[in-house]
Amino acid sequence: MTLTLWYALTGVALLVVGVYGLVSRVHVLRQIMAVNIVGAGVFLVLVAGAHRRPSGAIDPVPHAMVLTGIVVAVSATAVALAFARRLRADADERTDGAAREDEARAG
Amino acid sequence: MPVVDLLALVLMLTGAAFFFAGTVGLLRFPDVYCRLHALTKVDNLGLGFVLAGLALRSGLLTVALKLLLIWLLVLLASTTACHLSARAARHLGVEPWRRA
Amino acid sequence: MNDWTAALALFLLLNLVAGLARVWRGPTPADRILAAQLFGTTGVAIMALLADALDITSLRDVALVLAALAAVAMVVFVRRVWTGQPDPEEAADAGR
Amino acid sequence: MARRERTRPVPADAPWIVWTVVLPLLAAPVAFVLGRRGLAPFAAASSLGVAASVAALAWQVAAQGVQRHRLGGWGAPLGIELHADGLSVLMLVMTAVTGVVVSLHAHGTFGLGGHETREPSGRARFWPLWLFLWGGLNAVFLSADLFNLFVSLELVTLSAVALVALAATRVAVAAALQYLLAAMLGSLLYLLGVALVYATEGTLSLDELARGAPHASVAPPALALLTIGLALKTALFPLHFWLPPAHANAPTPVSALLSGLVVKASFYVLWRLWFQAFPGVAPFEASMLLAVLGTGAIVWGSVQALQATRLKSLVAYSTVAQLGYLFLVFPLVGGPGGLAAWQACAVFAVSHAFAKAAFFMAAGNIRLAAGHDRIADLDGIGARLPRSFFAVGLASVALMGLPPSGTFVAKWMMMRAALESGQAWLMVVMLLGGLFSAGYCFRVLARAFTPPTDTPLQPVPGSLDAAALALAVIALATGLFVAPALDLLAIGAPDVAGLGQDGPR
Amino acid sequence: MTAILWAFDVVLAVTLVALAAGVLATASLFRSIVLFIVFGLTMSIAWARLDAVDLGLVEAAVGAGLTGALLLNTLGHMRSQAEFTPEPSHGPGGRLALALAAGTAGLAIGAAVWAWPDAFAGLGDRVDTHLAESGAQNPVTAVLLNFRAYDTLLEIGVLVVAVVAVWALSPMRGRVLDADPPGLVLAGFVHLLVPVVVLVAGYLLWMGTDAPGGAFQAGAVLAAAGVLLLITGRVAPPQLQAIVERGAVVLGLVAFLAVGVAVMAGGHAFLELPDAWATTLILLLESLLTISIAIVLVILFAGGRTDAAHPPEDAAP
Repeated sequence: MTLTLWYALTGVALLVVGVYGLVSRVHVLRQIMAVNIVGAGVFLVLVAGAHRRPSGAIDPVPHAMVLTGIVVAVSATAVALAFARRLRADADERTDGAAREDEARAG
Repeated sequence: MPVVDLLALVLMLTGAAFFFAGTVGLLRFPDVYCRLHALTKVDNLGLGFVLAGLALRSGLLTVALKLLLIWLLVLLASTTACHLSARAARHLGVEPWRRA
Repeated sequence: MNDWTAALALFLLLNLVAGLARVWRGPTPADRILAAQLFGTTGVAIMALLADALDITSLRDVALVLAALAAVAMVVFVRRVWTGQPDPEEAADAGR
Repeated sequence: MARRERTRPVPADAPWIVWTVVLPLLAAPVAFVLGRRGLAPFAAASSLGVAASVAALAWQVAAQGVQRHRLGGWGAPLGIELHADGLSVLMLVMTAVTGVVVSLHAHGTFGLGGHETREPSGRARFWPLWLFLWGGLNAVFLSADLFNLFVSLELVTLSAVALVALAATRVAVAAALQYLLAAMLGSLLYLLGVALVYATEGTLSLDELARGAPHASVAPPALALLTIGLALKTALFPLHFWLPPAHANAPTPVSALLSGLVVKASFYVLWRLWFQAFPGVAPFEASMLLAVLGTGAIVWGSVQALQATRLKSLVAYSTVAQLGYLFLVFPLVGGPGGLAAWQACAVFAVSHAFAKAAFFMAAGNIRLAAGHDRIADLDGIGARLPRSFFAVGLASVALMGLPPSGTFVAKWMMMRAALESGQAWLMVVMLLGGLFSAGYCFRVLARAFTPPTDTPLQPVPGSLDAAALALAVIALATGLFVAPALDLLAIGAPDVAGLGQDGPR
Repeated sequence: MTAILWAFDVVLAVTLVALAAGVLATASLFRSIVLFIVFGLTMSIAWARLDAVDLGLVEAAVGAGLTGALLLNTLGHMRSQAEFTPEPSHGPGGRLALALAAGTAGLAIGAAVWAWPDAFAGLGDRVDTHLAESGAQNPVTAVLLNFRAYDTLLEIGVLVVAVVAVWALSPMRGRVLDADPPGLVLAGFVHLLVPVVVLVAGYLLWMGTDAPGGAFQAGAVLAAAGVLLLITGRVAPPQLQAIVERGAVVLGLVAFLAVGVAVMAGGHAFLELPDAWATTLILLLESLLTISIAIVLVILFAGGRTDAAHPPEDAAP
């Protein structure tokens, strides 16, 4: 059970917990956290695989991939949270009648 | 075991002891305010000792100065956090614990 | 000597895990964010110890970043989240 | 070894393959910074610029064969390469033609303000996002690197989600959020597949993967993960839950772009992986499963479309159904006549893009005129909107797969390949699908034959109807231009016949 | 030594999975977010353990810092405006089926991971041979900004699209939350901390070419300083009305494209950094990227345009 295998399996475990959480929960904030946990699991699998060089050094390509992945995950999470805030702000407008206009257009 | 390493070890062990005290305080104390004491006072002291031990072990001035900067930043963050949460708790009417 | 720093890092990690109980139980939201604040400091200590245990000097930069951003979560919590109404979820918890 | 894997001197004429990706990615931030100042001329110039570079690249590929470009000057395994072969060029042309026409329609629609989106300056918001989407699509169709495809797909997804949310109604933002979460999960499953591939093959380049014999123990699960991730992003039944609300509630031109182009991007990646990067890795049963799911998509999508109350959700469900056709081809490609099925699928994808975009634009025009798009209440309005309903009619002909549309030729080739490889049931499914699409298209067309009533109608600007009509005519004309498309597809086509997937055992 | 580190790995892995399960299992949303912040912190320790210092830096700045702040900020918006609706989730039968399906999928992937060859160099050797020509000593920076610079270009595109998406979202009519001025201690804290954080960000940026660090780490740390200024009202949320603000957002992307195209004029391939100029170009790109990333992340934190501050009409005519 090398270091690589142990952290890769941890990544797979995080992935399973994340996917189960994403599918079974409904609240949007928790779904966003679940997707981030799935991401963390995938990134762990990637980086664990980069730790198997006989020379002991690391393989930088998966590290660069995961760095790009983290930045992409942050931007997607930020957009999802902005949408969640927008939905909540819209819920506020219910009181001042904008809702009826939505329903009318939505048909 | 050179003397410097021994001294560093002693410092780090006391630091760890303070961390342990901080965690016990966090778990055992009755209300928010007591836990604040446990948290912000003890863990800073603990961190201070650990970083002092590590500075000794590294033996480099640059590393020691960086660890000092880290300690000062954590001091700043902890005191502010303690003040903010205590004031907010007081403001929102969290009653301090009184011996029944 | 590295064994000692590694052992201490393990000890602090166990401390962190023990502290999680407060995050779980903490009656008021302040307790939970306080525990997170403690874990931030413990994280800085673990990172500094690992820098010595694994002989990776640049881990101290990670400790520096963690130290610099230790209070961001707390500040956002106090300014944005804890606006005072009784925490409905706590009530929901208590009700259950 | 040479100091650096020196790139072959850049081919004499300009690297259009690079400009096709760089131009939209450069125009988009400039459009964002400009805001509303001089938007119309800039938008026209950048659209024509990108379309011109796609045309130049198409000519270059047709004349000189597959174009390659080593980005950063590094060789395949270390660096990333762009490849343009027949299939990618056909997809690029599809994106360019559909994109230019739909952006004309969008320019008109968002100019009306208030109708499609509550935002007064919708145009200043549409153009940067559309140019990013176009850049992302071009990047997907040209990339020859597994991880680069991940980042390109992410660029496409995020700009598509932002475009859906442009409608700014509560329903649209909720649909955009569900779309974003489903697409994020799909991307991460795809990335896990990439991780498994890299961990054993040590390369991310599609060409090197195609040449090397993949490890038997890791390739199948890796391909399975890649397939599930991409199927979620392509909205293959039963993973299609996010598509109907997103496409039905988005602004009309955005729905046209999403249904026509965006879902094709992730399908294109799946197509590349199965038949070029991992030839013969997937067992025949797996491609049969995809065909069964495709059949399910056709049946489920069509049934939902037949019951849809709103015009735009009818068209959205029709997308779910038509996507099913693309997956019917997987078991055919291995067997005899496989190359014809492979080419037919590409032609179907292209002509469906034109037809679906035209249908969505026409539906949007009807909605603009009537103020709502409840199909039941369109009685009496149909007769008074001749241009819009004519466009719906033409688009329906193409969707149903009647001659002379490209869909007809594609279906014909697919059915022949199904017969040749002895899987006649696929032919039955295709015919059934055609019948279904006729069913839900006539639900809409029947409204044109109701006696006209005097309900007040909004005037529809001529440019909007012209855009819908133009694309509908193009959808029909593709049937006449299938021959040059097939020649184009022959460039760099994989030798699918020798895939080792023996037909039905 | 390895026995202790081995115990460390076991405890770390168990903590990670427990935290993930905790985040998704608790009923209280706030408790989930706090557990998620601790999860980000534990992940940065995991990266340290796997010799991934660059990732440790990004995770520390983003995972423990920004994402936590983003989530808390959104919870703040949500909590103050709408009641807490306990969410319906599938019945016990459905959950069991889901758990079984996810579990078997996990086992299949675990088996695939188990079959990995033990010693495997991947592209590491190839990166080492060309590291000298790449203009950067830190292999991760060399891969990010030279060997696979095209990936980073598209990734910056994703960041800019995220900002355009949030900007395109129609204005938020919710009330602005932190109208009241910050207390004395908080103002003093920010006054003291922000210069230090900016210095740390500059330090990380400068270290980037030779040691772990670089544009993303520096940008994320700078963004945390921006969030602090924003939260305490020292800086108004950027409304992206002015050209300068929008220019700063797209600065990194346009500079990257400009360098890539300019190089092509010299007969090289797209984004092929000539050896002599590689280091200076990498440093130039990293500096501009840091500015853009910091501004993008602050705008993403501030969310959509708030109606109260500016009329919805766009800038200029």
